[in-house]
Amino acid sequence: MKKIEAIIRKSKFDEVKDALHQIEVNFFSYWDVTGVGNEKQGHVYRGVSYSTTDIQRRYLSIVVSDPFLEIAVDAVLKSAFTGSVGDGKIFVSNIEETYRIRTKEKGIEAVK
Amino acid sequence: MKKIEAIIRKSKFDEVKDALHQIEVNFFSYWDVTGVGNEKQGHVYRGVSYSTTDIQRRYLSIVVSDPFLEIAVDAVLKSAFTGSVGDGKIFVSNIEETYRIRTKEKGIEAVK
Amino acid sequence: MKKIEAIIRKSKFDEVKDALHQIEVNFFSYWDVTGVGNEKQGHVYRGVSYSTTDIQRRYLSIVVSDPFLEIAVDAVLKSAFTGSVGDGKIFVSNIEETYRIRTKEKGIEAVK
Amino acid sequence: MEANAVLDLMWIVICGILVFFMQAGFTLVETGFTRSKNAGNIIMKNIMDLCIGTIGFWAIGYTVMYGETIGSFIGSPTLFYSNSEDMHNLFFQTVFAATAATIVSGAVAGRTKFSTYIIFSFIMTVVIYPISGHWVWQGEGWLTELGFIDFAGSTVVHSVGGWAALVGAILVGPRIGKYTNGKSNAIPGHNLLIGALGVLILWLGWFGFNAGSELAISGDSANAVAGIVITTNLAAAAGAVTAMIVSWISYGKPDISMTLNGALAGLVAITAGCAAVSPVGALIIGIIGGAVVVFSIDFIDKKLNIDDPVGAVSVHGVCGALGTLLVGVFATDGGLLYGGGFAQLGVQAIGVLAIGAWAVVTAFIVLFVLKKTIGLRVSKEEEVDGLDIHEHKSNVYN
Amino acid sequence: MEANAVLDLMWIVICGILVFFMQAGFTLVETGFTRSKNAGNIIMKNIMDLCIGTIGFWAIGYTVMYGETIGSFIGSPTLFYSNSEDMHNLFFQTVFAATAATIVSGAVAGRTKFSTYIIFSFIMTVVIYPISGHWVWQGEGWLTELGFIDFAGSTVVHSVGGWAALVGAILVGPRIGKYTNGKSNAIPGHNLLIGALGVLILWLGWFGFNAGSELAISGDSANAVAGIVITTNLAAAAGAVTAMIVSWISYGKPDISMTLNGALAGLVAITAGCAAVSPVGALIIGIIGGAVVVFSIDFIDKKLNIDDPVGAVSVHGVCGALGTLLVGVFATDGGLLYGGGFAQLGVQAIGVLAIGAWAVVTAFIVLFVLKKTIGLRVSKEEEVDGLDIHEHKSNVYN
Amino acid sequence: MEANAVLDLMWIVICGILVFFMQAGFTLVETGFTRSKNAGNIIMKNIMDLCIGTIGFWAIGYTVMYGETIGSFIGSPTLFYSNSEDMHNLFFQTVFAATAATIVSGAVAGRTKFSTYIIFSFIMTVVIYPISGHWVWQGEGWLTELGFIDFAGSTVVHSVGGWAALVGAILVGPRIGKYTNGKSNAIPGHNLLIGALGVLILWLGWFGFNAGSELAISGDSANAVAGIVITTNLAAAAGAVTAMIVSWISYGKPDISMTLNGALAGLVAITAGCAAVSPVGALIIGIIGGAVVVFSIDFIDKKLNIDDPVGAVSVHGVCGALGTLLVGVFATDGGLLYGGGFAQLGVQAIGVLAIGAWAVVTAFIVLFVLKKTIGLRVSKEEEVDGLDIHEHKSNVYN
Ligand SMILES: Nc1ncnc2c1ncn2[C@@H]1O[C@H](COP(=O)(O)OP(=O)(O)O)[C@@H](O)[C@H]1O
Ligand SMILES: Nc1ncnc2c1ncn2[C@@H]1O[C@H](COP(=O)(O)OP(=O)(O)O)[C@@H](O)[C@H]1O
Ligand SMILES: Nc1ncnc2c1ncn2[C@@H]1O[C@H](COP(=O)(O)OP(=O)(O)O)[C@@H](O)[C@H]1O
Repeated sequence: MKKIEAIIRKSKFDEVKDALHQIEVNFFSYWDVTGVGNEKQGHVYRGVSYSTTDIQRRYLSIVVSDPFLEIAVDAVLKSAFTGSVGDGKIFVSNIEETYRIRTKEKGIEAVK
Repeated sequence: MKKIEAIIRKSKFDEVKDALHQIEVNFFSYWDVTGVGNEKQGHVYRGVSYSTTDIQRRYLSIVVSDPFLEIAVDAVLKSAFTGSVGDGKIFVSNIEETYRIRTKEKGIEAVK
Repeated sequence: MKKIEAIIRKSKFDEVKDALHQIEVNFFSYWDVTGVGNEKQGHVYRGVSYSTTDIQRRYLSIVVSDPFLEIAVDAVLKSAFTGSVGDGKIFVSNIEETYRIRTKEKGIEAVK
Repeated sequence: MEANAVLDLMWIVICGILVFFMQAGFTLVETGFTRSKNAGNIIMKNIMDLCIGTIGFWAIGYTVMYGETIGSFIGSPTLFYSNSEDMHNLFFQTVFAATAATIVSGAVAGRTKFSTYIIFSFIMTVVIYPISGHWVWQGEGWLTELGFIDFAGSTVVHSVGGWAALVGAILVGPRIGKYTNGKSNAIPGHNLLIGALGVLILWLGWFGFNAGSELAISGDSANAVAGIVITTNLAAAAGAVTAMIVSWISYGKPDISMTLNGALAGLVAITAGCAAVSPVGALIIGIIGGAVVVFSIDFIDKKLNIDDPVGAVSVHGVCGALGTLLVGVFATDGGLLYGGGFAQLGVQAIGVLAIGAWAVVTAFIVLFVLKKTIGLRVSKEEEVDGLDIHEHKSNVYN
Repeated sequence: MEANAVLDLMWIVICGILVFFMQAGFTLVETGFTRSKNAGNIIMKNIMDLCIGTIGFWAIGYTVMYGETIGSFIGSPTLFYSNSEDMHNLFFQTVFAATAATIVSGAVAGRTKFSTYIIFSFIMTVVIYPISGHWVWQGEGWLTELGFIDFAGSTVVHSVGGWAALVGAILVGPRIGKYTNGKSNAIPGHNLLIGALGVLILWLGWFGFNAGSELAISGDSANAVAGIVITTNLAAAAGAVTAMIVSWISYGKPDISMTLNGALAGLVAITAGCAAVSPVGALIIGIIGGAVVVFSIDFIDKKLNIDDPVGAVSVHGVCGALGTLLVGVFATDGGLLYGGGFAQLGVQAIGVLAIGAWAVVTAFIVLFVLKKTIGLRVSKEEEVDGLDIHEHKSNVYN
Repeated sequence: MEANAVLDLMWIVICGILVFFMQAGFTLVETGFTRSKNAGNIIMKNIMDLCIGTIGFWAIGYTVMYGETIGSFIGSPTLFYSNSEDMHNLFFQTVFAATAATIVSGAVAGRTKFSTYIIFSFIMTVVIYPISGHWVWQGEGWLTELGFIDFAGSTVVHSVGGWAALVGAILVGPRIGKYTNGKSNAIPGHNLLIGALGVLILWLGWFGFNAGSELAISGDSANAVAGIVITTNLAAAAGAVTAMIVSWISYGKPDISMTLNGALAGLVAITAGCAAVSPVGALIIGIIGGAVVVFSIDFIDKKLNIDDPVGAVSVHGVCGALGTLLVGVFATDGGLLYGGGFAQLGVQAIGVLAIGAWAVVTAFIVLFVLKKTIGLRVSKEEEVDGLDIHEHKSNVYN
């Protein structure tokens, strides 16, 4: 099994979610993070203008079985794309074992 | 060393924490995430009823030394269990190195 | 590529960020977590004093190319250090592939 | 000044201060019931409604409304009103005008250009609202002559705001993602506690709104004022309870956002008749308001697919019109149920329709021109990212 | 109406509006000091206390309390009170009744069934509260005849609410996880800033609560009103400072939640005697209230293991009783310290006990019957997940 | 008491209650515009300002300010003021004193020791504020004799607070990370919605602040009161609009925090002249205040590198002084623009300077002594972690 971690624009989340549902990836978890990267955002606060690279992003953690990896990555790559700096990253890593707590299933069965 | 990522019901957190403490796993980090999965939750807002699979969950990240892996996974499996859809998942992956910032210790020493 | 996960004191974040910027690690994501560990914090609420090991921490996820690993870890180790219990941990794990969504670049190119 | 006159002036000032506070209520309701990424924009709109309203209404709007009548249609405007013996009335009417303007902001929240909104709000305060207000409240307006009753402004203030909000919501279009193939999606508000506090502050301010509209407290007005406080409170309570029960039946659970809206619906509905109906009448008007608002929100959202994030059209427009009509039914003096026949009801209908038409037509003209010139709506990107970061380079929560 | 009568009516209406606003204060205090997952449920309970209270008290409660006495024990009820010359009093008493009911919701927060709560709140407003209120405030009640003094309701409003809260907290049982083997665990409130705002709003409303209870402002009442404002403010301040100091000594740091509770304790304690004591007396009553509330919260929580999330029993019950007794000590006319002997103190004790017993017994009967029929408590799963999602299918924060 | 006297007393009490509520406004503004980790500490400081102010001002401060004059410089103090015919004035003045003290807490937020702050706040309330207040408001003070006009306290209350805040901000030093090599870094407030609510509550309270300072409403005062309400409202609106426009031009976007500050700046600036200027004059004073506050905040922050997290020095100190001077320009009776020559302006300047010097010198002495003894500032670790957890062992948000 592989873990796909995708850091995307918050505003692209709905599209990414739909894209994942379309390829039947119906399981994942997400949360909001602050991302530091190339993108800069202008802010003003009480007369101090500043631009920051700390930008709100959404972090998706999606564990899929190996055969699903490619299409899932593809789906995110396409749906999260705008073309401007700050579209985000996808990281793939290995998951050694998965359990479903409710059924105690292990492995492939557990990520379906 | 292994990393155990457990996505559990928020309401089960206290029990899981106790279970971990009992087997002397006293180090971990957690945060709240939104999980997408099998479980559905009914909502109403301003007259629109809808059911969503986006449900608040708690995400635990527990790094343990290899011998502890099994009992830690077991502890979570048992304590997070209710039997209804939505109990969550456990993912195990490999950690190549660990450092304790305070002492600069590495490896096994650092996760104790 | 390697993923460095650093769990640090919130109050040390600015220093860690500066240290990373100095070694040209300009890409990472972070969020706030609750950490359970050795440190204890005294609280009082409505007459109940209690001490908790659940302490607010900041979680940094930094993916770097292999040659950068050591200096990045070093930078965090130094900048996050206070010497008191609760300085936090660093975990290193393997990342198999990285994509930059904007350009579809893969691998080393994508983490720069 | 003699003690009774002082009493009246003092009462108007105190009630004006209470109505002023409703601005805080609107701000909280509108931000609480929408998403956090637009909260700063809503704050700015509400503050500007108040500030521009204050300046514009004093500068010209007040005399457009209350100046000597020109053909029972409009007052003769004079600039920078400064009659030092009438400042209490200016204040009281100013905060009313700001209320009418502010109603619109909730309905177009989350997608409207800030600069456009400010221009519209200004025109609303100095033209649209004062002219129709003149018809009813100046004393010689044509609706007054007909015998139209709108004691504290169910129609004059709330409906005008509500119908303008309707036009705005239609012209600006729904928020991205609100409807998929005609199906309405819920976009939950980010902080219902703040919304609830807003509702309680509005309820508080409404005592000033309604009881202050007596414009006196001395002599016979004293008991009238106390009676208004009771009818106002009863209608609000009845509206909330009814909306809760209806939502409980419809969705299986007592719904928080609907219950809160029900209280507001009861308040808007009783505003026209608060001085003309009995406590029992107020209770029934509140019940009707609380029930209608649920169905109206449903209908406007699910059938018409008009996106009104805080329900301003239903609460202020529909319940305002309804409440005005119900005066013709429940007025203890002249109402249908009290043997007055259909006469009053007919007059009420004329007023509701005339002012509704006025608000719809003028708001449409203004907004349409704005749409074709500077544009009504922010870019897709700005909307998705949130208005706060693009329109104000700020986040509300850090 | 003559100017002095208008003044009195106006004062009562204004104070009633201030007391009305206390509902917002209670809502904020109760939500802020509990967990976010139940915030919506608390909002609904508070809104319903107010709405059902408004309707119920008008429909029948007011005459149960103030109707012609039947044996000095209860008023003769008439339905749908509509004396148009007494609407100001109806309003003022309505918001008082809503206050008494609302006190209970904090003590049973986080685990009580919504439907059960609503029924209880209704009975509280139309039966329990008005009957004991009749004894003291109708003018011919048996405690009035004895000479019992409870000017603005330390006992009549707050203690009644507090003792009912105690019974509720016991019968419904502690929240899951609150006690482990008799050890109390802290369950911190989710937003102390909202809680602090609530306390300041309550303090604000209390000026109306106490100074409005003079029920007049003309003639000699004017200075009395001003004096009440001062005693009220001093006692609140003294309560907060004292609670802060006590907490500083006890826990090593000045505690936020205790300091806020101290202000409320001072306010409750002075309510009975605000018109009878000197500023110095008020200061001392505040100090006593502020100290006692800390120990009382401690005792009820750690020794009795009764789970009262917002400290309603200590603040309203204990400090209410205490404040009523202290009138017998500090009343400048007849108090123990002013040479009045133990007579007044004895009468105060009788009143406190009689009304306490009444509240405990009636609340117990009602809640016990509800427990055996529809049940008091939500299921374990609902409680753990939060009442909002199960009882209202909503989240407050999105 | 005769009806007119009752009216006056009632008005003072009502306005005092409104001013009291400003404490909630200050609490919200100061917490909203700073970081969440210090919110609890700010709550405690504001509550203690109020509580200690209430006790201290009654115990001694009131007579220091209003007691029989000793050389036109200070009142003869008597302990525990208890003239039962003057309680309304005591109340009104108490909430004013609490306001002056509370201004300082915003400027030193996020790094000041709680115990030190409390001591300073006490001295501020019983010594610094009442003495300079005596010069202007007691009737026989030396500035009164000169003809100095500060109707409701632009200088007496706001500037005194603002200059003390300046001294505090300098002596305690900037927050860690605020300046790097002379460059100012933004430290955004954690909840601008709460900040905005605070501003609206302050604006609400300001009606009491200014219109209550008439200290009467009967007879001729009635129209004066209404006029004050209008000038106050117009200046606030003009201040907000101006600050928005200036920020729009300067930063390319209408800035939320600056707009909110602009409203406060307008309010502070009009406070001195609210009864002396025309509506047009008020508008212009508000415009000047709203523009100046933006540049002042900029200057103090970026040029002087003095860290004032909520802009208290600019809003209260600078705009307070400015507003006082502008009375000499815009007073319809005696102002420069109304043919009165430079006389009044000169007197205004003397008053502003004298009271400014007084506030700076006394605040410096007190704070310097405190710095050398118990210390002004928390440890670096405490500051970085947040004052809440170290000073109060609590988090505001859980
Ligand atoms: N090496 C990394 N480790 C962790 N997060 C990263 C890394 N690189 C980028 N990110 C995340 O991706 C986001 C987008 O990256 P950014 O450089 O701004 O845009 P782009 O990928 O278009 O160049 C960042 O805000 C950050 O959250
Ligand atoms: N493949 C996955 N990747 C990441 N998170 C997952 C994955 N599968 C499940 N989860 C998390 O586990 C939670 C529970 O899963 P769910 O399917 O609802 O219940 P069950 O495991 O009982 O079938 C989800 O809400 C989601 O947060
Ligand atoms: N094995 C672990 N897995 C996940 N997080 C951990 C682990 N060990 C420590 N942490 C995180 O590191 C933080 C600091 O650790 P702690 O034991 O308190 O201090 P120290 O490292 O100085 O002994 C903890 O609060 C927790 O967030």
